[in-house]
Amino acid sequence: MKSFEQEKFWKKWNLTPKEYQKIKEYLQREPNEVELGMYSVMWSEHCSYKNSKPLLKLFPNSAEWVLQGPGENAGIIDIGDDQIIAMKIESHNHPSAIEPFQGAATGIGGIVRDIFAMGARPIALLDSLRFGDFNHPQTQYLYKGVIDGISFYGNCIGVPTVGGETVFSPSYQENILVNVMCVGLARKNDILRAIAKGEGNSVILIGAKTGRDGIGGASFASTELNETSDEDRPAVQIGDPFSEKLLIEACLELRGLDYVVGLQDCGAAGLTSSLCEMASRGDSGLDIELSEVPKREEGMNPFEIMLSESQERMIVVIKKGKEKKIKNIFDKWGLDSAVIGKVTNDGKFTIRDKGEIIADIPAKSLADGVPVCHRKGKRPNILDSVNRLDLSEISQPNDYNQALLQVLGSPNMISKEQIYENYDYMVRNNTVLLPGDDAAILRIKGTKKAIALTTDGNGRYCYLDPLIGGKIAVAEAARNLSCKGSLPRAVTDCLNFGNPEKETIYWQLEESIKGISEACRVLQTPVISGNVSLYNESKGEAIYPTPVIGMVGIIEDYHHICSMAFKNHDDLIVLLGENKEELGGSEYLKVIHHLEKGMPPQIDLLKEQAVQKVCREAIKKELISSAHDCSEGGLAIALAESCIKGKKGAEIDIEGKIRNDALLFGESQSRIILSINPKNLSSLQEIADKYQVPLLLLGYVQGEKLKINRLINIKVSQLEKVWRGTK
Amino acid sequence: MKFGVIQFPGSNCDYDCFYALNDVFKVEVEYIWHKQTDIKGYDGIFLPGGFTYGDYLRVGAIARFSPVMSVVIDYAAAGGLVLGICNGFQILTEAGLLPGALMRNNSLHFICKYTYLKVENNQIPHTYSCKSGQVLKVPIAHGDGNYYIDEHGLSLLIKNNQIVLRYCEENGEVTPKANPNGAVDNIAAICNKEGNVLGMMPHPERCVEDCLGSSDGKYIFNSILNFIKNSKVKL
Amino acid sequence: MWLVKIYVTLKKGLLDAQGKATQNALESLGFKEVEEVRMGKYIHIKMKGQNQQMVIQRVEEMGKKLLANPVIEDFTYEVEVLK
Amino acid sequence: MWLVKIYVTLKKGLLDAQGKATQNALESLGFKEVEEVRMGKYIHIKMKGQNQQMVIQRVEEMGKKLLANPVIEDFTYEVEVLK
Ligand SMILES: Nc1ncnc2c1ncn2[C@@H]1O[C@H](COP(=O)(O)OP(=O)(O)O)[C@@H](O)[C@H]1O
Ligand SMILES: [Mg+2]
Repeated sequence: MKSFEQEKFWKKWNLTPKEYQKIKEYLQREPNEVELGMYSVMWSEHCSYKNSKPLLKLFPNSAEWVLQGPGENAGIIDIGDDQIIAMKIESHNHPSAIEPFQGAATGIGGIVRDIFAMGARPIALLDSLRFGDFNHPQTQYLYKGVIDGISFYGNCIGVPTVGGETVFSPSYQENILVNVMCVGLARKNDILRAIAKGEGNSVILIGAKTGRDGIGGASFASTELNETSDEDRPAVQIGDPFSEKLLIEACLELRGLDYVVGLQDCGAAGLTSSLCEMASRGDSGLDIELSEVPKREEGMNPFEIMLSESQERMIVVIKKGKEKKIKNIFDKWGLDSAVIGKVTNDGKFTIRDKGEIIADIPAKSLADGVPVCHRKGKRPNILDSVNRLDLSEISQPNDYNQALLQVLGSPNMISKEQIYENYDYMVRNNTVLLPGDDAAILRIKGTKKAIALTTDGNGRYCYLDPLIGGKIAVAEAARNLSCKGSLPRAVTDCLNFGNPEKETIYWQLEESIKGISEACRVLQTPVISGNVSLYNESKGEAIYPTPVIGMVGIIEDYHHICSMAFKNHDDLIVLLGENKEELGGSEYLKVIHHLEKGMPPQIDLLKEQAVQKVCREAIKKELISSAHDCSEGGLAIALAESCIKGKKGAEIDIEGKIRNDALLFGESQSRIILSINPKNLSSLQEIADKYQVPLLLLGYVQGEKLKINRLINIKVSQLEKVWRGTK
Repeated sequence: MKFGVIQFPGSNCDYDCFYALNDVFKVEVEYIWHKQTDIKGYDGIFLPGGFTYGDYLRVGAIARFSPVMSVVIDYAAAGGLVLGICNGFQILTEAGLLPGALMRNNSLHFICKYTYLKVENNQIPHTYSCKSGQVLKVPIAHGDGNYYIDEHGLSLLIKNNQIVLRYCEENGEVTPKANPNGAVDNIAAICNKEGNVLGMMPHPERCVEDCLGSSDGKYIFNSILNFIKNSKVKL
Repeated sequence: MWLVKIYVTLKKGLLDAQGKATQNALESLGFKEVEEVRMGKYIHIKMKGQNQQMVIQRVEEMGKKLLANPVIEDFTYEVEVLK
Repeated sequence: MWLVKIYVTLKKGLLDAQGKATQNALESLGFKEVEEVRMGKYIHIKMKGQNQQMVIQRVEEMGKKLLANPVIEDFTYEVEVLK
C-alpha cells in the first residue's frame, strides 16, 4: 500500500526511481511532500544540470584574467584599473512561448538580478531571439510580445539593451528562444558572493512580497511543451520593473559594507534554490521560519512559499546584530525586508512554520546531490542525406541583382532597427557604438577603456554539423569583436537543445560543446558562465540545436574603434581571408533555393585567429576606415551593409575562381572586409604578411551604386529601402 | 554655480544629468532626494528622465505628488530655473507647471533614436546661446512623448512664444515625417510663459561628448551656464 | 465596505491610437462587424465609507486629483455596497 | 448596433504592480479609506450584430483571441443595444 502511494508521489514530481532512492538515502527516511517537492524542483534539469553537467566540464574556464568562473550567479573577468566585468546569459524560452510579454520581461529581470547579486552595476543587456516562420500569424504575435516585454522591463530599469540577434526559422515555430545576457561593472573590492556562513548570522529576504505566482516554474522549464502545457499556465509570473530598479539601487548600497556576508537572487525554484545554494556554498546550514516571510496573499502553505517564483526578491546574509542597518537601507528605497532565519553549522536546511519543522534536508544534497545522468549520444542517420549537397544540381540565378535584393530583404537579413529602436540603448551615456553594427561598444567612464559585446549562434549550422556549428558560433562572436578593434576575452553560453534523453539530441549537445570548447581554447576566450535550456521540443520535434555565445572583448582606448560604414570615397576595399566554394547551410540556399542542406562552411581556428589579429592591429594603428565581418549572406550582403551604413557606393572587381553564387553569397568563415586609405595599404600588407593572412584587393568606395563584377549593379538607396523593409 | 538633480523613485537619467554637469561641464551639482523639502541655494533644478513609479497609472502622475514637487512649484514661481527632461517633462505637465499633456506615442512603441530639433525660441535661459532656427541633433527615448494640447492652448503657446523646440528634418524643415511620436505641431519642448521652466522630451544630457555620436546637447547646457553667469541674479 | 468601479477614458475628439490599433487587429482577425474601439482604464477600488454620498465625494476627489488627467481624460464610476 | 463594455483584469493571485503603486499614491494623498486597488483595461466597442446572443458569442471570441491573454487575465463584459 505505502510504496504504491509513494510511487504516485515521485511520478507526480517527475523524479525517477533512482532519484527517489537517493533522496531516501540522504534523509535516512521517507521524505514528506514538501521535501519531495523541493527535491523535485532542485533536481530538475533547469536547476541541477543533471544531464549536461558531465559535458559542461569540457569547457575551458580559466585564464589569468578570469576572477570567477562558473559556479556563482555570474562569471567575472578583470579588466585592469581595479575594475571587473561580470556577465551571464540565461534563457526564458518556455515562459515566453506561453506569455511572450511577461515571459521576456521577467527574463530580463532575472538575468539582471544575477549581475547585481555579484555586486556589479548592470550596464548592458543583449537579447538573442529565435522565432518561427516570419509570416506565420503566431510568430507576429510572439515576436511583438517578446520585444515589447524586453522594452518594457529593460527600459524602465535604466539598463541599456545594446545588442542581440533575431532569427526566424520554422524550426522554432512551437519553441521560441528568448536568451538574455547581462553585463555588469564593479570595482574589485565590491564583488559580493552568494554565500551563507557564520553561525547565528541573519538571513534577510528583501524586495517584493511572496505570492502564489510561478509555482513550479523550474520543473515546467524542464519538460517538453505539449497540449497539457496550458494547464501549467499559472507558472508564468508578472514582472515589476519599478521594484527591480529600486532593488538594484538598494542592493548596490550593500557593497563595501563589512557586515554583508552574501547576496543572492531568488530565481527559478524561488526560496528553495536560493537558500540551499547559499548554504551549500558556505558549507553551512540554515534555519528558516516561514511565518516571517512577507506574503502578498493570505493562506499560502509552506510548499507554496518555498517554491513561489515571485519576482524582484533577493536574499542577503548579514552579521548578527546589523539587521537594523539593513532595514534602513531598504526602507529608504521603499522595499520590504524581513529577517526570515539564521545560519547554522549543522549543514541542514531546516524549514519551520511557526516553529514546527516541516522540512529538514542536508543542504548540499539538495543543491548538489542529484545523481548525474551519464548518457551516450548517437549521430542522427538523417544527416547522411541532409549533408549531401551536389552543387551541379543547384541552378545559378539569372538575375543577380534580383537575388541580392531577395536575400537582403529576407527576414533574417533585414535591418533590425525596428526592434532595437524599442530599446533604450543609450541610457547611462556609455554606448559609443550603437546597435546595428557587428558589436556594441561601451566606454568605461574614468578610463580610456571600452568593452565590446555581442551574441552569436547559428542553429542551422549546428543542425548540419554541431561540432562545426559550435566552433563557428565562437569564432564569429570573436570576429565581430575583433573587427571593432577589441580583444575577445570571455564567453557566456546558453545551450538551447531538445530532449537530452534522446540519443541524437544528446549527440548534438555533446558535439556542440566540443566545438565550443575547442574554439574557446584556441581563441583564448574561457567560458565563465552560462545556462542550459533543454527539452525545447513539441510533439516530439526538437528545435535546431542552438548554442548561443555571448562574448565580451576589451578595447584599451575607445578612440581606436572601427564601425562597418564605408567612410570615404576612393578608399580601397580589401578582404582579409579567402573566398571558398561553400554554399552549404547558407542563407542564399534557403532564401533562393529553399534548401537547408549540405555541410556548414569549414573553419580553421588558427587561420581565424590570424585574421582577427590582423584586423585588431590595423585598427589600433589607425590604418583602416571601416571593418565588417563576412557572415550570413556572404560577401555581397556584407558589402551592401557597409554601403548602406556609409551611404556610399562601391565598385568591386573580384577574380572569380568559384561559382558566382558562391562568390557572392557563400558563407566561408574567417573573412573581414576593410576599407582603407590607399596610402595605408602597404602598412596593412605588412601586418597581413606577418600573420600570413591573404589580403585580396576588391575595389573602391565610389559613386552611389554597389557594382560587383558585372553581376550586381544597384543603387545604394534602393538597397537601403529593401534592407530597411520600407520598400 | 550649483545645480540640483532630483532623484525620484524610478528616475534613471539622474546619473546622466549629474555626469554631464559634473564631469563634462565641471560645475557643482548635487542629487536632491524626492522627499527633500528644502531646495534653496541652487541655480537650477533638473528633473531627469526615467520611469518614476514605473510610469504606472500614468506617466509622471504619481511622482508629481512627491514632497519635493511642492517646493519645486514654489521655486519656479519665484523665477528659479527648471529643466524637465523626458519623464521630467511629463512630471512638470502633471504638476501644472507646464500646459498640455504627454500621451502614448502614436506608434504605440517606445522609440530610441537620434532626432533633429529646430530652435524656435532662443530667448529663454535654456536656449540662450543657440541661434534662432539652429538645428540640434539630440536623441529621444520615450514611450509617451506625444505632446497634446487643445487648439486654444496651442494658440496661446504660439502667441506667447512658448514653443522652444520642434522636431525637424536634418535641414531644419519641420515636416510630419520628422515627427517621431505624433506630437501636436511637432512640439519637442515648451516653456512656461515666464520662460524659466522648460520641458523637453529629447535628452540633451545624452549628447555632450563627441564619442557619443553628437555633442549638440552642449548647446542646452552652455545656454543655461552662460545665462546664469551673465545674469548673476541669485535666487 | 464599498466597491467602486472607475472608468478612465480619453476625451472625445482625441485620437485613441490604442483603440484604433485594437480595432485593426480585430478586423484582421475577421471581426468585421466592429465599428469602433476605444481603450481606457478600469480601476477597481475597495474602500471604507459611511454612506454612499461620502464615498461618491471621495471618489470624485480621487479622480480629479490623481486617477485621471483632465487635459486628456474623462472618468466615470459606479459605486456598490460590499459586505 | 450594440455597445459592448469589456473589462480585462489580472487573474487573482498575480502581482498587480500598477494597482499597488496607485493604492500607495492614494494613501499618501490622504485617501486612507482605500483598502485595495486593482488596475485593468476598459474596452468600449461599438459593433453590429443580429441579436444579443450572437453579439455575446463574438465578444467571447474576441476576448479569448485578442483582448485578454487567458494565461494572466480574466475578462467580463456587458452588452447594450444602441440605436
Ligand atoms: N552552459 C554553461 N556553461 C558554463 N557554465 C554554466 C553553463 N550553464 C550553467 N553554468 C553555470 O552553472 C551555474 C548555475 O547556473 P544557473 O542555475 O543558470 O545560475 P543561476 O542559479 O544564477 O540562475 C552558474 O554559475 C552558471 O554560470
Ligand atoms: Mg542566480
